[in-house]
Amino acid sequence: MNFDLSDEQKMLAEQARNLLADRVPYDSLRALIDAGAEWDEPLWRELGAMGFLGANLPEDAGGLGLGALDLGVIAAELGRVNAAVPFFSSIVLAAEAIRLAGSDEQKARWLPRMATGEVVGCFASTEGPGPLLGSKVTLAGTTITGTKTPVADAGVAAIAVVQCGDGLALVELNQPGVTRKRLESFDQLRPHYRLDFSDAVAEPMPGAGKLDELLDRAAVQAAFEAVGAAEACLTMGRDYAMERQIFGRALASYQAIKHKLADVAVGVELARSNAFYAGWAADESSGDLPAAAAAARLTAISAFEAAARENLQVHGGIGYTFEANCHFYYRRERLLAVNVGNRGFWADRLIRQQPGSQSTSHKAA
Amino acid sequence: MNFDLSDEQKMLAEQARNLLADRVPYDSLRALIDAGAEWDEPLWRELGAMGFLGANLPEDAGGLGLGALDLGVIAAELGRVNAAVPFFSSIVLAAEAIRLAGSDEQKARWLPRMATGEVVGCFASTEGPGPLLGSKVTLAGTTITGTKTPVADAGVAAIAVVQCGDGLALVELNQPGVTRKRLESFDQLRPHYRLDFSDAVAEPMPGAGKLDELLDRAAVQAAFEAVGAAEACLTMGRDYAMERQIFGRALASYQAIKHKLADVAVGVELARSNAFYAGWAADESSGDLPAAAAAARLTAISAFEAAARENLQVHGGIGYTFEANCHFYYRRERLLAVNVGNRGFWADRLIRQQPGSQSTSHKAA
Amino acid sequence: MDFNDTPEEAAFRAKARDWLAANAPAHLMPDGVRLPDTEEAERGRAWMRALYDGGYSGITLPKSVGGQGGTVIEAVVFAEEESKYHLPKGPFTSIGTGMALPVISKHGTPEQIARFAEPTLKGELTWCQLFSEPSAGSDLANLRTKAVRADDGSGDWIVNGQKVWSSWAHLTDWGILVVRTDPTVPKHKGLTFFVVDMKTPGIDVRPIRQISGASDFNETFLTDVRIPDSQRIGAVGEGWACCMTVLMGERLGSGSHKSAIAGLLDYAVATPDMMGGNALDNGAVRQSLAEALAEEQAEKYFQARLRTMVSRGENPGALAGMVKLAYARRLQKTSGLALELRGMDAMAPASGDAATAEIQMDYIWSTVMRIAGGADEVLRNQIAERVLGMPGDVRMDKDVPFDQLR
Amino acid sequence: MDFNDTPEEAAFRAKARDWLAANAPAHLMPDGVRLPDTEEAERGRAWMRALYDGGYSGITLPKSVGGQGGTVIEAVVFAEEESKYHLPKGPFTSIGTGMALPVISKHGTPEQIARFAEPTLKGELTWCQLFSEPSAGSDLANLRTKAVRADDGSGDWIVNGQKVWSSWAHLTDWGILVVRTDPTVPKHKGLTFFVVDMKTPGIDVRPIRQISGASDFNETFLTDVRIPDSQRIGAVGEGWACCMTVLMGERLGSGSHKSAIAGLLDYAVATPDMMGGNALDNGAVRQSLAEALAEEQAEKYFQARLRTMVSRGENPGALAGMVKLAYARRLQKTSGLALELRGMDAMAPASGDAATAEIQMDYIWSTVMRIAGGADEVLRNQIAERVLGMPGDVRMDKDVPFDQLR
Repeated sequence: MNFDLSDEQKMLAEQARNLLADRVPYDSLRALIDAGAEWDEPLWRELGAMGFLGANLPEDAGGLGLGALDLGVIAAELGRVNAAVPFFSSIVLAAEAIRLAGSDEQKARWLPRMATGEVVGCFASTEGPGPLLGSKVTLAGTTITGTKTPVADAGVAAIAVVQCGDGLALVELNQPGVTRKRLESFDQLRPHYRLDFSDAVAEPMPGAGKLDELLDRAAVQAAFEAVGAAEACLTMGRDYAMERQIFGRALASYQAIKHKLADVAVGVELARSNAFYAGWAADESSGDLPAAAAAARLTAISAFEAAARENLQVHGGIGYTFEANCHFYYRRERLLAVNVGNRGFWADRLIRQQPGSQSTSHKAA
Repeated sequence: MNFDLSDEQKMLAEQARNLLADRVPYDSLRALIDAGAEWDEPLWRELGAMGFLGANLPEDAGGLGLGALDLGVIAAELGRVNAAVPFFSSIVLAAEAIRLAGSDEQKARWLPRMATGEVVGCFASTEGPGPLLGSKVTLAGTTITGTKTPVADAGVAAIAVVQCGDGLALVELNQPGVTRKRLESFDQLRPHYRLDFSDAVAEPMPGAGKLDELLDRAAVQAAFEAVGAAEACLTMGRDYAMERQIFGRALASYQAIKHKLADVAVGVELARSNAFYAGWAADESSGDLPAAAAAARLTAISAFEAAARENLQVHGGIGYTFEANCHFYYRRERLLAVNVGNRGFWADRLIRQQPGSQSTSHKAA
Repeated sequence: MDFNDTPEEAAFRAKARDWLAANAPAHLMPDGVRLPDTEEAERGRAWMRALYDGGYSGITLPKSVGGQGGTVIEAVVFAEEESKYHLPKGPFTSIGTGMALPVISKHGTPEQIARFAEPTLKGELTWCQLFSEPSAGSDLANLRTKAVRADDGSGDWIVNGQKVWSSWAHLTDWGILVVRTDPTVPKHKGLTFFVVDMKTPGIDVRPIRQISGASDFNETFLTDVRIPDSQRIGAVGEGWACCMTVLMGERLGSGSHKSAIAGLLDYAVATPDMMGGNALDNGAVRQSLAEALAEEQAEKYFQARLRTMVSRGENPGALAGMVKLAYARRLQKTSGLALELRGMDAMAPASGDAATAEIQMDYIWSTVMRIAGGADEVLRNQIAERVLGMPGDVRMDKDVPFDQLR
Repeated sequence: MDFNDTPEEAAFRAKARDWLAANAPAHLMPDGVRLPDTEEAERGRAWMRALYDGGYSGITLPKSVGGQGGTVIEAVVFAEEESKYHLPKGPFTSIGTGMALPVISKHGTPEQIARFAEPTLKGELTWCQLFSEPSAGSDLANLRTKAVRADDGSGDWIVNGQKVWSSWAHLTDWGILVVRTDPTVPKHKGLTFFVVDMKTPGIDVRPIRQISGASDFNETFLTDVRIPDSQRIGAVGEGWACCMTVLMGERLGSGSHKSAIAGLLDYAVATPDMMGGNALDNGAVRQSLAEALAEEQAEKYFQARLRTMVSRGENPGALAGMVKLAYARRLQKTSGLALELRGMDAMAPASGDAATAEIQMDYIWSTVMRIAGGADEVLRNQIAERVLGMPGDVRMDKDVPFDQLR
């Protein structure tokens, strides 16, 4: 048994980690927030140039032809530094949707430019309060009308993959029928938009019934991102507690703090284990992917939730200041908790995968 | 504002506490279990003789004419010592059902003898796995057929109040149409029975629509019982931690133990506060009773759950022995968590009491 | 068990209610408009003056210093009635009467009392507190701001250091300040208490930017700030005792209690699910909110029990800490849950969605609630020690001179 | 990432599988029948003998003492294969090879190794452990059982005291025993390790009645038990080092993992609700069980990660403690939840309801799981200290002579 990342994957992680540690100091995040920036564009370009954005895209589309685990390794590192880039929107959701459900022409047209980062995509599903999968925006021929809100990273995106019922459509955003309105985003490092389509031109994507797989695969990446971020919180809290003196000894010497962080550490290791397995299941196209993705998502949400909250708590008052670094994660955590479906959504999906559990007519989501 | 027990209620509590401290040493509980006893009959007789059993029954029925708060004070003290008496079955449920829904004749016939303890009643609702309110046993005229299981204290009861649909019926148990079978009870100090009715004679109770109030009032008493028991666990855990030395200092000096018991203490005080209010609401026949009873029940379940579990944990290995006293509460706690409806049942009732929340057709119990 | 006032309380309440009906309306804050800080502070001064004239300023302070010599329960009753009006209250009014004057009246000289008490009670003198430091949070005595005697023989003190979390320090007249005057003795023993004019040269107040985006709190830098010895409160080295006078004072919520969970139930009902119902149809949401509601109600009645104790002249002590401990963690849990049940829309609501904005702020504010005024961990310690009688933590700093601590 | 053996492991597994297929069937325990303890122990001895003859007894013990000199991963692979058969395994087999022999082979004399190793490996000699005491649980070194030299010049030791939690002490031949030989030095320094024949006069083994009703564990009273000095393992005062050899040995679950939550899902589906559905239709139950299932799966893959580390020769150390910590609290939570969702019937099920009986036992057993083999609190300390590198607790007993501790 070798239930671990491969040496190549570890090298990829290290490469990404070194780059990001260098390129994303916390002060750069503060500067982006102060500037009301859409994203860290230079970082995005650099990630593209280094091949990270095309990691799991096919080689004939300019990608590296790697798999979900490799992509997960990158997602975890981006999560660790809270990077302000549309990786999740463009690579994990939009490009993956095109790869899974797009026509050959759509793939040929968009994927190579998405792999380099030149074109950014976004994924439009939610229609206001309530569940991820909005049901009101539908396609009539090649025309789309209605509102998707919120849509992450739509400000820098050239195209949107739009969920319409069980299907997907591709919409270029620079056209008269599309208006974008920037909303106030709880995660100050990931802008969200309201997208209004008014008889906009849309291209249906031919692959039918791919929505579930898209969500499962995105859930795996969200889990990796959360694990990286949770681990960053754990390390930050530990380091602060080691340094901070209280009543004549290190804060880290108090059981209240030790046990709190020990529990966080357990959560991180469990979440990482599920993320590994879900990545493996995605790469093997295992029938286990739906259950594995749901389990990974659930443990990752719990782990990051505890890590983000207790990291701030360990910091005490200083943690509440903008100059400290806890808040980036405290806000991002809630986003990752609802992104691609909340806990209830994935709990229900996990249960439905269990033999015998779908026998009754239940109403629980 | 005087949001506290009255001096009379405090005296009642002290009187009960002193009696029970004297009469119910933990070794007596072990002896009862070893004997496979139905109950602590001498204690029951003594409680009757001292008037505790008739506390809230009308004076013309031989009771003291006190209220729900007074009864709650006694329930808490019985909970504190884990007394093996059918107080909940006979007084809180059966006698209260007769008081609320019985005919004058039924009241006159049974209440005086229940107030003295001479006659014991039980309450039959559950019909096997699932919710409290069984629906299969129904009344045809004055004949009842079917099975209620489990029914607490049916071994020593002369009568049962049987829930049939939305109504109640009174059944004498010493008749040919009734068979009782003792079951193995998780709480070793409260026996449960399977009751089979085969064309048994039953008297319908005329009071219609009283089931909800009966359950609300019983929930208040269950909350008081749980608060008393939870407080006993808290005290036991604290005392043990103060005594036990580990790594050269008292176990009680470790934050892991201090914070655990502090959380338990918060739970107990919150649960007590809700129990007080629910007792007040029951006595004032306030429209708030349904919500107050549900809230009291929910906080009491949580408080006792944490107290029983963590008391055993604080004790370590010794807590797992029959000679230690943690297990009485560890078992009783689960019983009180499902008795008169589980958490989900009461959560749903609480939400339904809130304005605006019952507007949709939901399916959640 | 009843929810009624005692006859004395009822009489006091009736009087207070009448007085407020006559006097409060002229001082109401506008609804839905955020006034500039300076104007809010000015209005606060005016309301203090009205309270003073009406005999309601410093209700629990002794008459000897100009207070009303009333009971804690009178203060609670008055606060209950006062809270029915939207008045200019805040740190700029409460720190003077609630922190500065108790210390000055207990530890100060007659001259100091004469100088500070009446102007403070009248709102002519407003106060901020300069206690916490970057290195002194839960362990307040770990403070490093130091004062040494000026070498000119004046007896004045020269203060250098940095204070944090001093609310409204930029708009108040004076500050209460605790500093280290002797680093060679154990840390609780080397502290001294001062009052300081905030206009003294060398005091630099800078707003702290918080994660909420607001800047309600300040950092205050003290650089060679000269303070006359006459502004020392209590003896040199008596600073910790002065702090305790402030920190151990009885505190009790005003008792007014709006249900936050009721709002979340509405929020859930207003959130559609995928089956034509709403988020409250989900049993997990339903049960979590029911349990939170039950706990919230319990807290309300627990506060009524504490209120009853105070009304009898008993001190609830660490029991009162249970309220904040339960409240803060519930606020984080339930506001977090509400964001989750609403889904992605909660992360970027349509403009004008006040409910989501408020829940977002609650989720952020809950982090402060878990820290300020006794962190969760400090409160658990206090409950274990003072309510359950368990031993204190092992202290490594007890008899060690401050300058030999790490 | 793969779930396959390395070529070496695969070869070892194939060999072990063949051997087991040929040898295990003759030793199978009957299903659904509880054998008397004595018979179970006898069968255990026979299976040990078979293992010895097959070359699978003491896989990780050095060849010099008669073991197989194999790797930890070989032991894991063998345990995985062995667990596919219902064989007579238990403390009566594992304590000898897993605890006694590691100590004897590391700290014992050549004579001791010669005397004990081979008979133990063959199952001729079975062992129990006499470590824990009423006053020495998580703080094992706090033990009070003492040994003094006999005053007859024989060099023998006279032991008095009480041990607890010694599984199968009533049916095993010898015991490993740690006692205090010098109370005047700090507590970890005054301990000495012995082996003792359980038939020695003065040893009285009494079953402990547990809250489950079973009596799997014993108390062992030692009254003037005479032990020759030749049965001392290691030097006088070296007892703690011997204990560490036992306690720090690598442990890893066999990897076989049946889902407990799957059973609870079935249990919920088999529990009707009031609306014609079942308990799993309740979103709260559904979500709790989904989260438990997700955590259970995570634990399975976490164990796979640990297994991978071991396979590489790395020691997972305190990481391994995370598995039990998560498992024990989940078991208590989910078995408690299952009883709740079933309702009153779970408190007194109809006879023959095996599922409820099993869940009741899980709920009781979870209390042991949270305590034995490292209590929750001890494991959290170990994770904080050894995984996160945080400081140890403040120790008040470090340099204090044992007889001056309270």
